[in-house]
Amino acid sequence: MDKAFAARRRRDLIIAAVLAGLAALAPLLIKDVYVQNILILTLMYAALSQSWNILSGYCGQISLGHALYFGIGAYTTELLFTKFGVLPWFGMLAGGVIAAIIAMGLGYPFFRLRGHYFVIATIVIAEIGLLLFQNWEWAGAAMGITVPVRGDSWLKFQFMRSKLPYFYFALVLCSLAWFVTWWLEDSKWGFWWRAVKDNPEAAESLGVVVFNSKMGAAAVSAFLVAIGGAFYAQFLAYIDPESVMGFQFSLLMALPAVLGGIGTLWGPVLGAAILIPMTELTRSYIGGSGRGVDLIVYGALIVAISLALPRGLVSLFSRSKARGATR
Amino acid sequence: MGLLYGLIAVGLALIFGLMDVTNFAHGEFLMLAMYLSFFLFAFFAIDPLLSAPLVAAAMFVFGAVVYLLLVRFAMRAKANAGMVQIFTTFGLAIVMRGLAQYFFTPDYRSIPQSWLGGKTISVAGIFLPEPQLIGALVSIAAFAGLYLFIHRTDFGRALEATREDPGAVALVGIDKNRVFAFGWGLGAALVGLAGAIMAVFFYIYPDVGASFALIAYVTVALGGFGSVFGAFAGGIIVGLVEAVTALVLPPSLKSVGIYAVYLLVVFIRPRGLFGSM
Amino acid sequence: MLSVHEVTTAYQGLVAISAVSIEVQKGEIVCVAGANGAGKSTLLKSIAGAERPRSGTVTFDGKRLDGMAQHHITATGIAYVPENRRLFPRLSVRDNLRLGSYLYRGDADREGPLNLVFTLFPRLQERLEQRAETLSGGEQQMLAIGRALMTRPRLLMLDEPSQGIMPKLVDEIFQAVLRIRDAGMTVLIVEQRMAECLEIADRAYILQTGRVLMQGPAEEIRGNPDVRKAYLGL
Amino acid sequence: MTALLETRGVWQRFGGLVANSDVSISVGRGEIVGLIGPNGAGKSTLFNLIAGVLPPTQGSIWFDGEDVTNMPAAERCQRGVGRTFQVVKSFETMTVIDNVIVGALVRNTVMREARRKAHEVLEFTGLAARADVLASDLVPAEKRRLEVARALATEPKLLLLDEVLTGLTPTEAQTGVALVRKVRDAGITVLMVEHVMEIVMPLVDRAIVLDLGKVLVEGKPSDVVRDPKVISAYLGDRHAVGA
Amino acid sequence: QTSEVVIGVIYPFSGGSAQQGVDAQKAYETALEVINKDTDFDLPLAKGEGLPGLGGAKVRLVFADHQADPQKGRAEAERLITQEKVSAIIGTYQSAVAVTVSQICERYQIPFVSADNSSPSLHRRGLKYYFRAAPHDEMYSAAMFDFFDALKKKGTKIETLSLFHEDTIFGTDSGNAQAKIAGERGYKIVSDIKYRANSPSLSAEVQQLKSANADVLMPSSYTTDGILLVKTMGELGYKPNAIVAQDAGFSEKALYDAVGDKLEGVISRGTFSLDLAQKRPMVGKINEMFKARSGKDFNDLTSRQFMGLIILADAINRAKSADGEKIRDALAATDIPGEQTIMPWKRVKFDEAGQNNDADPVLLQYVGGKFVTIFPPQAAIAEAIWPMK
Ligand SMILES: Nc1ncnc2c1ncn2[C@@H]1O[C@H](COP(=O)(O)OP(=O)(O)OP(=O)(O)O)[C@@H](O)[C@H]1O
Ligand SMILES: Nc1ncnc2c1ncn2[C@@H]1O[C@H](COP(=O)(O)OP(=O)(O)OP(=O)(O)O)[C@@H](O)[C@H]1O
Ligand SMILES: [Mg+2]
Ligand SMILES: [Mg+2]
Repeated sequence: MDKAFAARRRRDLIIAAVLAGLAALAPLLIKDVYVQNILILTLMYAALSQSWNILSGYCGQISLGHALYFGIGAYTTELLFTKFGVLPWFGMLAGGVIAAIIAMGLGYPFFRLRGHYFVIATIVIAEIGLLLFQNWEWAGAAMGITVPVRGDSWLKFQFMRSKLPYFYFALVLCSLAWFVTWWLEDSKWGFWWRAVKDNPEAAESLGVVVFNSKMGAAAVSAFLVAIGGAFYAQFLAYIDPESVMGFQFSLLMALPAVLGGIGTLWGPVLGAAILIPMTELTRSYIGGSGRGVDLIVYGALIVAISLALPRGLVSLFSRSKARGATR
Repeated sequence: MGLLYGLIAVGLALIFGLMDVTNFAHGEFLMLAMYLSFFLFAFFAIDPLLSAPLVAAAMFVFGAVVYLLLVRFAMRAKANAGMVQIFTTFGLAIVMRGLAQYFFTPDYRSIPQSWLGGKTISVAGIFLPEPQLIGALVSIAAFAGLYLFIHRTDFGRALEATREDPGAVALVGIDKNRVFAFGWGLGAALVGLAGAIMAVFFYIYPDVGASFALIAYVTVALGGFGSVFGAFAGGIIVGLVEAVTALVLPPSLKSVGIYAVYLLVVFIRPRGLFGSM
Repeated sequence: MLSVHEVTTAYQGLVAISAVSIEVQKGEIVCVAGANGAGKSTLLKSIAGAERPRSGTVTFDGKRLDGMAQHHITATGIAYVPENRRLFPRLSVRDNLRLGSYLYRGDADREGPLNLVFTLFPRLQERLEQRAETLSGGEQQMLAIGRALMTRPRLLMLDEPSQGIMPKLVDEIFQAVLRIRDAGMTVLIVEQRMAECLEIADRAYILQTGRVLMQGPAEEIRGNPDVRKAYLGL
Repeated sequence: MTALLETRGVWQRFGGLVANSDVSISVGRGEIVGLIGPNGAGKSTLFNLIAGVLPPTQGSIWFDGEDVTNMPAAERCQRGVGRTFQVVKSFETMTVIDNVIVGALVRNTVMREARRKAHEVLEFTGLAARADVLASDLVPAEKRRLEVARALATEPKLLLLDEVLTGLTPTEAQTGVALVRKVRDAGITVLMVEHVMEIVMPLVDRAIVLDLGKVLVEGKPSDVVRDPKVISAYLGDRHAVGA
Repeated sequence: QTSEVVIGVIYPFSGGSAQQGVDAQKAYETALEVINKDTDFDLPLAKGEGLPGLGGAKVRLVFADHQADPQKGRAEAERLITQEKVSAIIGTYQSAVAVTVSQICERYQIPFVSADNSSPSLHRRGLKYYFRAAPHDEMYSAAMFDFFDALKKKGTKIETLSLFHEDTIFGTDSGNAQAKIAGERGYKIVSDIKYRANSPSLSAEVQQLKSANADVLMPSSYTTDGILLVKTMGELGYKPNAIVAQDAGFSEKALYDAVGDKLEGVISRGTFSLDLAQKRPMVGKINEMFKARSGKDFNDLTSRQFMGLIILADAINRAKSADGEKIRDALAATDIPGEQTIMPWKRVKFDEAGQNNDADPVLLQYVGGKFVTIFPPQAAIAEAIWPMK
């Protein structure tokens, strides 16, 4: 039994390595920047969604306010860069740390809340963050921050036309998030989180300090999401509150995980791989009509997948888990 | 204004609060109701005030159908039922917006002349806009009606029981689908009332729901899930807080006040003001 | 009155009972016994409509029940108290009982059985306003039976009613079952405590791994040496 | 040597209802103590107080020579209090083995160790064959066994068992009884609630009877069942004859 | 020689401002008709079919949806450039999207014509491929204050102002510009209200405006908020002496359909006025063409979009090439006299930053169900009614 388990872990690791390797080769074949752009976004959302999955999927604390951490990552990086000349690489780390600290600070009051009260609190706090940035003159308020473009540079992590550096960074981020999840899955924390999700009272009786577990999950999750935000800011070279802290980001982080399989190792990646290209393509190729057909298609797909596969797309792959999904 | 938030929230309070089913398409229900009022006005020149019962009736059917065709299946999910509900209704919201754009075009509509539009009663220097006054009265009536309905009738109790354990109500001979379809219908009908009144003084376009949805959720949660009275109180508090913060903070931050109050309340009382769940 | 004919029920392909047939006559107390996982609960679920049989028929007073929605089955006069009780946890005891009579909400005398419930379980009367979830385990069992009685069943099906009940009350519950029968109802009980159950039962069935192993009058079963050894621990 | 567990004048009130009033009991090392009493007497409530789910309204609780009255549940588990829940609380989306690993992690922070320990406990409790089944797919009796396994995996000094042997045929119950004996032989003190006298009587060294939140009688099982107070409050007439 | 030149058009076609996208589409299609078909207007490229400079090549438009999201705008710009091989891009309504789209255009050395973005910050980023023929908010605001100055000289009392602007780029920029100029010219701002766009209620805000009761109310709002503002003002009984609006919502038909009766006498800045048809008949005819498509008259936005495409096409024609860099140079060399536009502008000529400083804004007053030009004097056909009714 233990052998089977170890084999499965090893198999996951190999599959991930192969996939990452294949992805790394993709730009050799795909020269079209539009497609590259979709790939980058897919990887980015896969990374974000995996990070979200740590807190919401594994630990069961459904957050629809992760845009806050995304925005904090983006803003920290760009404010440090434009105002103090700090290189984005350091800004990125700083953003991650700040986001993690804020996540824990918020966790203190929030983790007492359960169910809808918690979800709404997360939405609300992200909305407060958005409003504050929208009105914060020093941080550019509604104008946002335009990152001064000075030509290609790894040091400043900006590139004029080439998307490859961004692609590889997104790939690394996505792989990192995957690896962290993989590692956590078979760790003390991973078990505690799932226990907390399923039954906090029982977890407590088994020596799990529920509060600290949630804090840990929140910190890791926020840190990774903030790195994603910093990446996005560099990638776009322009940020404004609505476009990095809007509610839609919180949803977009959750959606791939939910469609792919919440609280699973592969769910967010799988979900992002399907959802993001679909979103982009429906908009690009049927959105120009101005009649909302793209929305209808997009929305209907979400409904269909949520209803047909409540455990997400991964349940198509693992029969044992699909068992008993619906009553 | 607070009572209007209350009126919008009351339908949600029924679906979200009392039945414990997440409805992310609440704003879109409101949008649909507003369009219904608008078209009844535009084509048949029926004043929104008169058409309100019609709209409510139509929305009742719509709500029940949404439950029977979609939500029923979302609730069956044994695995992460909460997420399935969130995203099924979220998908529905997107579809409704798309359909509205398709059929109604993205144009901004509004009802120019109605019996109430723009009329104002002035009492001792305080201006009370009539549509909002009527809105307030309707919402008090709706709350009172719903309160009595939930607390005094067997149906109300059946609704609560179904929320508690949808699988167990059959043990006492209750058809959970009938109860919930009725609940959704009723919730949607209340949104219909809100929409009809809103249509008098608000603009209408496919995305209009987004402006209200979050406030409605906060209102329900502030008052506490499972409590009709809570949603009512929540509405009033939200209205008051909004007016007060607009005086202290820049108006663009006025919702921060509301959100802060919500956070404060749940920090002290994790189940909202009057919540039972 | 109740006739279960060759019913097979499975959970995701795993057959829990196969071709089980039982009969219950009006006014009888019938006991179904068997080891853990023998399929006793599954049998009751199949009758009550909580699980859909894969094949076989269930008839009650000549009416086909299999395939009927669960709430309709309740309405035909079968009350089922499941193993895990399924109370409405955040509703009060009073509301739980009142919901039991939901089918009779128009009737003037809708709360008729309440007297019976309170005589059987006076404790419930003391706890009327308490939320069901805060009742002690035994009190919850009383409430579950009480709620079932409120539906005015002709057939009452109990799944391990003695579970978690103090000894004194186990006797009382079995006595109550007798009184329930005397009040005109028919009772089908699933029990582990066969000794006590067989004392009050008219007939009994023994299930083993999803099949009927033995059936007959309670006396006869009780006297069977194999049963004494395997199930009564004697 | 001091008792392993001691409650000193413990009270618990829920609004107007007194669930425990002035309960003082003590459990010595290596004992199997039965806590019995009518439904609603306050047994599970007392378990909750000992395990630290809620602090008592009044009184103090001592475990292993230490005042743990205000210690959170998780910490008490680390000190050696293991418990089961009367209304089972399995981690439904996790497999049986994973459920047990959560418990094992208290003492073994290395995953490999924890997993080995968990397998050991599953063998011990006879659940090994069900290791890879989701907890939600277990039947009630198995879930109760899982409760025991999980608690054992925390390597407790004191194990609180709340009606884990209900719903078993008498024959099956005998295996349960044997399991509890094995647990005690492994050096773990047991405090158990059980209503089935056929199980309790031969098993426990000492019985404490709670009634209406108070300790009614305490003593050797054979004495306790003869006590007229116990008979009238708890056992009923039949057992008066039987015992 | 290419037989067609492709131009990318990036607008919000879904989401909250989808209506603007759909209207813009109609405006561009009208311009396309003028360019590709033989029409008899005194506009560049009107006569004859297609672009004579490229041997009569036709212009083709590709529309893309940015959903008001800068990231999506950028992705679409990139797609249009690399996949659709567009020669230039025009857009975008939302200023935030213009920021990223113009960045991409700069990177790919493709001209970006900002047809209808009015944020002044846009042309101050040192971009080479950015062009805006229309005025920006500082020019508009300056015109408003010129107008106040003129009225004051005639003895009208204008001392206090209330600013009321939304909190996205448009409103913030506009509010800042107005506050700055007011300070310079000695007007007193008695309330400066920044509000959240698409709020469910503006009651509290209107109460503040009402108690400040300035001589002029200067709103900068999009349509939705404009409707709500006016309705709320009606309900709370606030009737300012004058409303001088920073366009957007206040030039939308939808707003007047909704609350027209309450807007009698409102003044909005603009770049377009149908009155021009009296002096320049082609304006009326082109408007009819547009109306046939959209059912609406040209407004401030759609006219700018129309003109933007004409100017861009003219540059492509002169560049005699579909190459971005050549088009850029041709755009930079643009010099179209005002008479050859449908706008009341002096001419179209870009400075180094790509801004046309000769695009004179006008002030229009809503009187008797339509807009009348009241300022500047050379374009005006009527005197301002002050105070409004
Ligand atoms: N929900 C379920 N999903 C999967 N299998 C189930 C389910 N419920 C029961 N089973 C299986 O069906 C078989 C019969 O179970 P059932 O609950 O009917 O037994 P039982 O005789 O009532 O046992 P007990 O004495 O434990 O109540 C068992 O093997 C069990 O594992
Ligand atoms: N949270 C609570 N709020 C109110 N009353 C409670 C609460 N928890 C328990 N009670 C009451 O306290 C009393 C003792 O309950 P407890 O669960 O301890 O009984 P018990 O001895 O374990 O009974 P059983 O043998 O039936 O399980 C019961 O009457 C119960 O209704
Ligand atoms: Mg059973
Ligand atoms: Mg108990």
